[in-house]
Amino acid sequence: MKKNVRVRYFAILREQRGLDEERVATEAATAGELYEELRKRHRFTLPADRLRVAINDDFGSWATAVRDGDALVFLPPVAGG
Amino acid sequence: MKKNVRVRYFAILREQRGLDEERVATEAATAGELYEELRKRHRFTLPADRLRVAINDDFGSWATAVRDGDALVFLPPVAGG
Amino acid sequence: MDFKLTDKPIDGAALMAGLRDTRAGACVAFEGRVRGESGGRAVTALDYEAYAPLAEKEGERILSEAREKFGVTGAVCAHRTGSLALGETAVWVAVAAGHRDAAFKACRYIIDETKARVPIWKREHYADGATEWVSCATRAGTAGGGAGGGKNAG
Amino acid sequence: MDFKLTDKPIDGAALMAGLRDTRAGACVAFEGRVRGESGGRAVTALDYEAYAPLAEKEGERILSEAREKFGVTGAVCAHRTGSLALGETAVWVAVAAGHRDAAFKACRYIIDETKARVPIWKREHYADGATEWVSCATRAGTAGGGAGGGKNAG
Repeated sequence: MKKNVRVRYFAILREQRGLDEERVATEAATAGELYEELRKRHRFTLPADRLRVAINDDFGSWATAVRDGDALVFLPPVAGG
Repeated sequence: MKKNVRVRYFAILREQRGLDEERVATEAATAGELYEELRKRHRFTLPADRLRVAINDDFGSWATAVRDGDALVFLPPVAGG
Repeated sequence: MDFKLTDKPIDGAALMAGLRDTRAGACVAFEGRVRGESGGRAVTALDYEAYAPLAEKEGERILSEAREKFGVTGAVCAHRTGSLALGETAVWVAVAAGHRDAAFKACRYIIDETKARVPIWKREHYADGATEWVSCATRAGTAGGGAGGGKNAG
Repeated sequence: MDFKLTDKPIDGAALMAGLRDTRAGACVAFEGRVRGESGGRAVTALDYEAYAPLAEKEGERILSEAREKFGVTGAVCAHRTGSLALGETAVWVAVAAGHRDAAFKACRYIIDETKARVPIWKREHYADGATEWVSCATRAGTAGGGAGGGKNAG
């Protein structure tokens, strides 16, 4: 069953995707599967093990189930300061 | 032979002596002997091992010879900051 | 909110003054500034981008951890977003505590954790016209016009 | 002179701004303030007294040591003399360096060495009307109206 999720992109992922945000209809069961799906589709250079994931504005794990209506952000390596 | 030296007082020594500065004619051979002489005369409460001595505006040692014209300061435990 | 993102210049003196408290004998501040060099390359400017809702949430968590671990009387952090010129203040941390040991440790903790955990990204602009997202280089692709992960601002 | 004694309020922001340098990505500042409590006694005010020629000489030596040991791009220290009210700035140290580790270490070194070595003395005024020269108490006599060696300002 397809779930509709919102994905926001920042920094290098935003540039590689060419947009800030999109709605995605996906069959991915987990956040990790969703990233792999998008990485292949958009040729993101960063492998999942360099990223973290946020779900509904808090940190999640790659094993977190994707539910209809979720808002996901894949976080490139941070570099504040 | 008596030497004439200038002694400046700071903080608790200034208060116990009741003045900032004085000229002293002394037969003390070393800075340590001079402090003992003055400590007895003015009943300073601090023993020499709690103090340091400065001679002519730089740190000296208790064994430093006292020469005519020297300017000495006996330094109570410091407490800046 | 003691952790703030802002696209305006940071007034560090005001942040420190806001920590005045008669229990606080020590205040330690860290200011990160845009350096003109990174990984051997001449840097001309920086852009910071933040995922604001999570950056603020994680930043507040870090400040709470510092207050609890080190018993400080106050702790604040401000981080810039947007485009910054050389020498501009990128981040400012200020901590007040009864004594200096706690203030130094808490300030260091906050900047270290902020750099490691808060979702903020930095793009460096180099004198040769290239740009790069710091720490995002991969063998498969560069981080956006350059190569290698640089370092800047403290 | 990068080590200054002053009987006027210290402008810490100006000291930090004076350290701007495109090589400096990190600036760490320490501000010591007059606390309202010392050794369990309520403090109402402080006096600082300095042996100026040697305090400045020793202060400059400490700054030079810090520059050499930690490779910082700039280091300054200002210390008050005279009477200070609660919350007033007693001492301000600011250090700039390429990266934060050097800046934190150098700032800590300067304040620690300043407190240990620079001939400056502090008299605390307590709420009960007594006064005391900090660290000058002896068994034979008090340090001037009170007893025990207190601690204040960081």
